[in-house]
Amino acid sequence: MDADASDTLKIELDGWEGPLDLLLALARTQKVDLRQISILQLVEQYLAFVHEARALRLELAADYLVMAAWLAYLKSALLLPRNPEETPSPEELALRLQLRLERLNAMREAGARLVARDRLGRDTFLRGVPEGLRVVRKGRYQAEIYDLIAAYGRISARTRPVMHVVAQRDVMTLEEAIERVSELIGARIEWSSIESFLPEGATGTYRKSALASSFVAALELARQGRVEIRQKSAFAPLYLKASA
Amino acid sequence: MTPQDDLTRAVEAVLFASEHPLSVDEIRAHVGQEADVRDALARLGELYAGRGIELVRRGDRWHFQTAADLAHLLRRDREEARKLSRAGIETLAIIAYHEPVTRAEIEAIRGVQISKGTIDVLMEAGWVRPAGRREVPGRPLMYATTAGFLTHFGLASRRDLPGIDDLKAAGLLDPVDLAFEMAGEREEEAADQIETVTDDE
Amino acid sequence: MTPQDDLTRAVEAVLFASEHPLSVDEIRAHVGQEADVRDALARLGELYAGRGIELVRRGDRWHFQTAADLAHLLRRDREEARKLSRAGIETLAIIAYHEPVTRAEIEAIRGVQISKGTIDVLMEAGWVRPAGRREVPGRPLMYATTAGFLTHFGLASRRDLPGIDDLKAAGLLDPVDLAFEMAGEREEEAADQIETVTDDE
Repeated sequence: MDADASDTLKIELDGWEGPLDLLLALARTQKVDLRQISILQLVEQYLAFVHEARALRLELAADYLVMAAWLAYLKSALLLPRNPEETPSPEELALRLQLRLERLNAMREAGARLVARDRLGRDTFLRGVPEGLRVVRKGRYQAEIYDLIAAYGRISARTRPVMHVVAQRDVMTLEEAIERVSELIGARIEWSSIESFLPEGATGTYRKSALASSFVAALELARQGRVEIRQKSAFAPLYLKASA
Repeated sequence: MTPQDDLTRAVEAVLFASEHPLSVDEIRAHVGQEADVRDALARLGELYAGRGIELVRRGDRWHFQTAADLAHLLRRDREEARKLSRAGIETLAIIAYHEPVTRAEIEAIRGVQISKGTIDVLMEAGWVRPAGRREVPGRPLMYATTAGFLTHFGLASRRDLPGIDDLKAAGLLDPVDLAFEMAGEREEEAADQIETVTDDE
Repeated sequence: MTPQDDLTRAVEAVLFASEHPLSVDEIRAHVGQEADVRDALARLGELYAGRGIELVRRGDRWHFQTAADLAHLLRRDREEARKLSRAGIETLAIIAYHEPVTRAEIEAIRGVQISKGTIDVLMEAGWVRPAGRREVPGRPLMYATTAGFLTHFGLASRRDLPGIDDLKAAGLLDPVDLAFEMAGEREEEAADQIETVTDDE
């Protein structure tokens, strides 16, 4: 199947990466600069190749046949009297084909020169056992107070209603206070200071809460007529006594 | 270049590229059996004397290493100013306003999940500390701010933080473009995590 | 020893110890922010010129490597890294000489579709990276080469790609459409000139 020393190429279908690749190989057999190749001759070469392949009953992929059909059209268009109406003209088509071949050829050669360079790991070598470098970066974080409060404002605006985390606090509710004061008041005959109605040993916030609730409880019981309240002056001690 | 120089170059390259210290015989296997490797090693030793790289003999094997007095250059601690990410500053703000507060509570307030790395960054900065556990199921860790936090932000105490009303008056509660906010979030969370990873570099 | 010599030693040691090529900034991180690293690199370059080890610049990074002419002494028994297919070599060349370039543009030059694996192999080798999208319908991904590509192929920069100036001058890196228009113009110009000449006759 190898032709004589002519320009035909060995039929080796596996070797070609598509019709353009085959065309480039054929063009190179013309042994001229790609800028000077004869497109008409190239078309002949390609068609002859395809013809031979089919004579050998080799399966040709569809794209090779499409290219063959297109080249056959190009050939007739180049040979027949030119129809000026026709665009693009066959000369333009031929030029485009030649430009494509030039570009593929350029990249093929560039690739070959690239991989032939002195390559690291093949021709040149890095140090076999570098000690290695370490940069331990330590962040020194920076933020301004404005950033902080603006961030909080942003969150508050974004997520209202805000979930409030209320720490569990020891309080005396109003209901408890009313119950407690009405219970204790029965046993008191004299005026007794409001503090004496607070649970024994109550301290801190619980005591404050109990005092406030007891005061409100006293007002409520006074409204109901069950308790009397006495105070000498503003902020003076407050005394309670059961209503007569 | 003399043949001697050629041999010196060859021995230099072979030692440089080797993955372990080489004996004279091993070097010969590369540069030629007839070579006067000892002579080449002696020349190399002179060439590198006092330089950043030294030719060293260990037992009967030779190798290059960085000069011992320069070892400190190979590991460097570098302190760099870093801006806190948006996730970081928001988390810090929530801790400051609500402390002590658990991570779940921070997330509930922020409306966005926070990565572990975000709180780590705040602790690394010295502004946040663990502050006991909340006595609820799971006993989650609570966080609070530190004295370093007050110092950095120029606050005498946490009470100096402007309240919600102050923020409102300052226009800091004005509605913002929510879609934009949320889009930014996820990226920053991711960035926080990446930061944490690269810290190890 | 002068301070200059000290710095040169330091840069030498750092480059020597590093596992990868280093940028000037990375070197500064080890030898000091104020250091005139470029000057030290120039001195080192001179010091190592013609030696078995060379200082080389690849992209904006520097490293030591063995001199290329000593390759025969160093080739290892290890099998050579997977050989690139012809499709791989051509695709790499097209990406390197045309970057950034889309898959469709690569295929237009090669005249065949490229299989997904071809670009994957180049990316896996660390020579090719995605480089944004072309703002045309479909927004196809573009590809470009990496710093690792320059390092592996021993190129100081893309300007050192073999023959790139000639290819550029010959218009062989222009797309066919553009080249086609130019060819048309040249012909017209030529025709014009002939006309002019014949006018004079």
